[in-house]
Amino acid sequence: MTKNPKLHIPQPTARPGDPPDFSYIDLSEAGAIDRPPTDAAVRDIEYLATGLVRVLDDDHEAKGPWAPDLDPETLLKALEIMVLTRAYDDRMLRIQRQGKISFYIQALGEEAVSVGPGLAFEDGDMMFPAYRNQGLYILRNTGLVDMMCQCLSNTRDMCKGRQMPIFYHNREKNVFSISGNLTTQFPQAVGWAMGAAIKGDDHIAASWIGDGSTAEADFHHALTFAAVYNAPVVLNVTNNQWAISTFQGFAGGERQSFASRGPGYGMPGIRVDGNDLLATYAVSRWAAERARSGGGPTLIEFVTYRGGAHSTSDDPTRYRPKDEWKAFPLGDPIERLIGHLEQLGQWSRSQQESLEVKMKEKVSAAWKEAITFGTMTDPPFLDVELMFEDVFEETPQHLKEQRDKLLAMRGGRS
Amino acid sequence: MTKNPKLHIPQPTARPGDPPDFSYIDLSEAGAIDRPPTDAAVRDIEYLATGLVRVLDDDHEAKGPWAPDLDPETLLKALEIMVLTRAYDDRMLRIQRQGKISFYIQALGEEAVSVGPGLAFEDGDMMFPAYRNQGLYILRNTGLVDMMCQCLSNTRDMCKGRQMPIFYHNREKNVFSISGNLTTQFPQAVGWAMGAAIKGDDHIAASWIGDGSTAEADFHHALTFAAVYNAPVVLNVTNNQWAISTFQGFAGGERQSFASRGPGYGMPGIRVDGNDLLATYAVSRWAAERARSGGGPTLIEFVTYRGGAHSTSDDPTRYRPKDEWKAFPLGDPIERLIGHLEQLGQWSRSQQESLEVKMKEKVSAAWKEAITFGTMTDPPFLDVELMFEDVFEETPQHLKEQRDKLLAMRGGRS
Amino acid sequence: MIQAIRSAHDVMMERDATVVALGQDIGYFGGVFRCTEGLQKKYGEHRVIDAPIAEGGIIGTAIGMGVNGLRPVAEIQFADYIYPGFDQIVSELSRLRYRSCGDFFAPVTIRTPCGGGIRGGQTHSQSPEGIFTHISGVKTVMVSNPYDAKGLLIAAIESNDPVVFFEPKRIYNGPFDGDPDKPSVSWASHPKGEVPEGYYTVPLGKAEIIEKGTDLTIVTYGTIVHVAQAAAKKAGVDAEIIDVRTLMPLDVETLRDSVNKTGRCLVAHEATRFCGYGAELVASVQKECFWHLEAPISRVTGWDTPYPHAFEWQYFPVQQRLVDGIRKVMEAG
Amino acid sequence: MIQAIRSAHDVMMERDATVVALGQDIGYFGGVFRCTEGLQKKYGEHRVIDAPIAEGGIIGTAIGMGVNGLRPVAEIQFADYIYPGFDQIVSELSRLRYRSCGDFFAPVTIRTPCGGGIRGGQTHSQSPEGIFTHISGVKTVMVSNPYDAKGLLIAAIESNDPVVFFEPKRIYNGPFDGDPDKPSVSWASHPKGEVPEGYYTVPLGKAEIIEKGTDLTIVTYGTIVHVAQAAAKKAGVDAEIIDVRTLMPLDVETLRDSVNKTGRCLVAHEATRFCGYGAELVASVQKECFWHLEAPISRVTGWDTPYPHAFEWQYFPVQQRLVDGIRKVMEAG
Ligand SMILES: Cc1ncc(C[n+]2csc(CCOP(=O)(O)OP(=O)(O)O)c2C)c(N)n1
Ligand SMILES: Cc1ncc(C[n+]2csc(CCOP(=O)(O)OP(=O)(O)O)c2C)c(N)n1
Ligand SMILES: [Mg+2]
Ligand SMILES: [Mg+2]
Repeated sequence: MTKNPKLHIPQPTARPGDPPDFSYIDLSEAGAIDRPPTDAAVRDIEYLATGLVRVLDDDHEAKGPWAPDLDPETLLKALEIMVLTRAYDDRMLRIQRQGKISFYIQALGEEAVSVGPGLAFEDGDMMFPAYRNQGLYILRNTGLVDMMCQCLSNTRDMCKGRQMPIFYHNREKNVFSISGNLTTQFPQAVGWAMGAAIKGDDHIAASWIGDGSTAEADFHHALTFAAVYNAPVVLNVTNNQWAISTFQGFAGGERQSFASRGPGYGMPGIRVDGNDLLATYAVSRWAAERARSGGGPTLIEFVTYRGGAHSTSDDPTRYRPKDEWKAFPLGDPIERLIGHLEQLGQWSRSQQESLEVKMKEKVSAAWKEAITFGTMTDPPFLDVELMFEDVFEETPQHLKEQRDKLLAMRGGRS
Repeated sequence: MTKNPKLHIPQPTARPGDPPDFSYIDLSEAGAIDRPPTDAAVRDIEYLATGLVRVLDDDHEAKGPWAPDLDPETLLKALEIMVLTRAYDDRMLRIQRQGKISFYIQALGEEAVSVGPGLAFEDGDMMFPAYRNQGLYILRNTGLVDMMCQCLSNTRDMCKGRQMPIFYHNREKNVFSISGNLTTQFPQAVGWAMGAAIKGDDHIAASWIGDGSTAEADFHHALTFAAVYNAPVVLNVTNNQWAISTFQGFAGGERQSFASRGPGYGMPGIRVDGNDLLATYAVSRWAAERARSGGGPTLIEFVTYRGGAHSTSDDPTRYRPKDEWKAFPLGDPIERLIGHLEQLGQWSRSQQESLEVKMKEKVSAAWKEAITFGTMTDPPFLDVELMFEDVFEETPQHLKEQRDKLLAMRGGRS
Repeated sequence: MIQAIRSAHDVMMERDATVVALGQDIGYFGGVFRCTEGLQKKYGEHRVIDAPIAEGGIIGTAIGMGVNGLRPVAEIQFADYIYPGFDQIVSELSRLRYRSCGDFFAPVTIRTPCGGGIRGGQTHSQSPEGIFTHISGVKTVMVSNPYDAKGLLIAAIESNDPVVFFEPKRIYNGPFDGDPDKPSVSWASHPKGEVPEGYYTVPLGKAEIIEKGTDLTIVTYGTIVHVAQAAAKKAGVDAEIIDVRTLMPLDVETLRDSVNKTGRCLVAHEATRFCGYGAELVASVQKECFWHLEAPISRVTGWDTPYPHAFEWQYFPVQQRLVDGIRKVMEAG
Repeated sequence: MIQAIRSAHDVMMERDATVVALGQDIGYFGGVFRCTEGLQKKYGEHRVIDAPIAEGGIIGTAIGMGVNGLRPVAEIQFADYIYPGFDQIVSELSRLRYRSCGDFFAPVTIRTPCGGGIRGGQTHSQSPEGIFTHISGVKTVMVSNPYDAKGLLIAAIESNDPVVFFEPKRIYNGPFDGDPDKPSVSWASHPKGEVPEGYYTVPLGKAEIIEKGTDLTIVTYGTIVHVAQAAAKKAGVDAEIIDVRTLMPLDVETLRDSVNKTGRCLVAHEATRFCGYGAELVASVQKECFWHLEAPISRVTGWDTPYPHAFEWQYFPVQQRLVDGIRKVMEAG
């Protein structure tokens, strides 16, 4: 602590050219953190906010009280979804580089933050994801073709060309529409959960935001309302160490874990290894049970690392070491789950290879199908009239007139 | 904890007709809470956020490590300011009831939350008060006449008739302009403190908001920015148990102390007896020292009770027991300080009586002077042209035209 | 008007179990203007919900409730305090249907008292309707009387579109003709003060011709409707007075027909002038009626300053200013 | 234009030690549009400050800094993300001088990239200037070229009034004439692309006549200035084109003189139409120039929908729409 009250400017431990340094991340041994009953009092479980819940140890064994009771089929399903997510990301990234879509955001390295929690909820529970939770859509059976068509703004686009790539939604499967405005989904999830409680049904809600997004007002709104009304909601913070160019210290992460905000507001906060599928599942399951049984909200911090650029508009080599991800102490979530399945005798490298090939083929097949519905440059194109629909339930007169004006200028319906 | 995830609605312990019940307030014995060094690490002093720092015990003796080193003259000065504040409030309240001012807000029962902290700061430190901190203006020598003229919107009004009563400011004495919009001053104080750090000077800032106001976004902005930049600022929450008709549970106070938010963000949180002048001073002094020496921000929760109505527009008998204040376990801050001074042999009831008479006379004299500058109904009146000034530094053309139009309609300059 | 608003809640909460109300002090206390008095007792704490003092949180959670099939009616205690909820209104509430192609939407009604005339100073007197009417995806209403207030509020609650619903607090307890020196009158004697007990609606998107006339058209809404009526009388003109009621979408037809007939138009509102809603009224009318206009369209509005406590009646578009405005429009050309 | 904006910062930070910049990613990284590149290196981390992702916190703390004698220049990464800071802008920044009679004020400049044309969809394309121009107490600027950008930004930073400063991101790297199919051009060949190195100002509150003409007046600002120039050429009219530059306060005189001369007026902007800034332009011009108008004033604007990703060029007021607008104004009457 400096003796001069000069402005403190948070400093990441490494900049381009420096060796990566993750010494600032407090680790716990796998299995070391107690698992309290889901109805434990908040004051008795504050240790969860600063420890790091981990299940998989360095030998890929599941350890300790948080080790979930997941059968191998479920683990294999989780692996498949994570591999598919990565294959999808990889392909879409290349497609963006080829100029066929305008923008893309990958989830590289964070797959377990969508898939583990996703498995912990029930179908009727409502998910309010952030833009890096494509894994949730995939887990909940959103067709790859549909997702690609969204990114293409083509004639099968669920958003009818209105949204930038990756702003998916899936009403049928209870995955909310992604917003470009950070953190807005957080209080909405709380409101949805309050609504479930008002209606007296058993469903709960969950939402995800990033470390940087915790600074927005809606983080506070969400935690306050969730605490006041004891809303059945699970609030997730994906701490992938970086916002765009600013590291998590610029959201306050230098001083306290993000999970610690929970106890400050009167709800449990749990810090968890975000790259350990078993841990992300186990902690989410705990929070879901707590919420569903009337125990109220939980704040979960997933410690992970953003393996790629922020988005296709970003160049991370300008602000962080190129090889930082490789040095990240919590590794790669897919590799760790493979290791565990191998250790269980349920999986082999060759099975993994063929899974990857299969997932790539699945993605390729989807892409082939998707472009038959048009691309930004190739027909068929979306009907321009769609621009004027859904502003309101019924299109008012002035929008009809604007539509007609546009159509007239273009020489009739497009 | 209910087993059914129905919406929890916070319930105050007593409604009109019920006996007051303050059993929900956790008390500590006077002197019981340790006083750590001002450079203590946040994690080592989390106990400050849930305990209650108290100095004066039931026998009015100063106890324990937080007992401040204040000489009797200072204590007497504090008493005088508190008595004067109450006399001022009392008079202005009556004046409002007579229809001579449009609105008023009293600080009854919370005087020590302005005066104790106020004494802990230096003249060059900047105060960002809420609307119930008139004690700060009085402590910093804002003339009563000036304050009354503000409430009267008369020709000597520092606000030139633009503001409702009680929205004072005092540039010279470094007390900021009060806003009608709750909590906005909190991040402004942080910014001011950041500015001091940037400029490299030694000044610090302090701000006050109410328990209800902690729910606003700006509470979160303030804590986040203060934590990130380690800003030299003291952030005060006056928990007087009530917002307007909603008790502190509607801001989250049922689950956690407001002070506990501090550690959640990575700064000390201190819960303090807000009606114990010695304690409010001591804790503020600690936080001021910490900030000034580079230790960064502190969040302080003053536990007190709103003795009167929210404002002259409010009728608290509709939502809380009439006699609640009498039952408040932390008593009346003025009575407690008198008790202490008596116990020190520095003060007597008769001295107190004559002080009260003197303060009342001071207020009366000020009122007589104030109304010579006009009232809402009696001349002299403010010049209506003032309405168009200070929107910008220089009045732009369109405002000049609007002014001239108004003047022309009224038959020339008023 | 307070009873009318309360009754709209009551009728809708009775008819539709998904209607819930939330806001600061609206529950146990019944609202600082008492618009929800008695409702919590009748419908319970889960349907009439006291909220934390966080307008952004109120709107954000209301959206979530709306997505979950409820019909939230959120009260913002004063329109001056709606800004902390602005992002959720603009970026989320107004855009959700569009961005999800109707798969998700939140039928939230946001009620808020607006306008001056109660010595509220600059933070209890604002009329910010003009910043909502510019936002695509949200409807905006301002009411001028109890009958409309109830009918429009029911229509707003029933609408699957979000509605920002402004209630001029100056006329909560009676019409106000713009003369602050006159004793206040109650709604009892006003034709629109009578409010049927049960369910009825006044459709969104329809202006009302309050008075038929031929000399000029006065286009206004909210409190100023009453001021305009008094001013027209005082000025001795046969004015056609239009109460816009729903500001967005605007009922252009009613305006056009009237101004094409009268050839003269005065636009009046309480909000500040520059870039206010009146600007759109002028722009729309001049577009539709240019060839019929015999004089420039004139605006009488609040000045482009904050609403000052002491100069409330110099700020407010009082009768005399309307009279002057009418004369100007009548004398031109 | 990026270099011009950076240079304005550089010049002012050099001249005045109280000038500080803050915003998301503006420090080490130099801004997502690189407008502050190199400045942190030159002026240090205490003067070019990376900020948390909290627009409300950025504005709120900037106000505090301003009150403490600094001159903060706050960047909001996209204008679409300014709404979480709206309350601090409207209720505080714009009102502080007034409510304290000048005893306190905060000379904050808020820079923010606006407008579409970069496939940003509805959350990276908005032009919300019309909601700021309605707020009393804050000045609003939108720039159309590098020379003005630097001169106006310096004037804004020097001003003791708060300024919201819009930078159309579509023209950061070169003028854009509204034809998305043409290859993009750089500022190098544009007369206003040349930017003097040192200190100079372009005064706030003054519009500029970009092209002299007699047939009609086109009043516009931002990106559309360039589209209007191309469209006028294409339409073969001798248009007088006015770049408003400072939207509030508006330079009414320049508009009045021009329209009184030409008798015809087209208003154009990229923002949505209803209750947009163009409405005020129409209202002001019709008031000032009514007796000289030979045709209704017409508006060409973005449609009243969110900005759609796929239909960007159907939404944007492209050349053809301006040409049609010009013809309409020319043919009427
Ligand atoms: C309100 C708002 N402000 C700023 C942005 C621009 N922005 C988009 S993503 C981003 C960084 C978010 O970081 P984080 O929350 O950590 O999520 P991550 O990208 O790491 O998943 C920023 C600043 C935005 N989209 N919305
Ligand atoms: C942004 C905003 N929302 C609502 C209000 C209306 N309001 C004024 S005071 C108040 C209660 C504040 O309670 P608290 O913060 O506990 O302060 P106290 O009055 O107890 O001192 C409310 C809701 C306001 N002034 N500003
Ligand atoms: Mg991140
Ligand atoms: Mg309170």
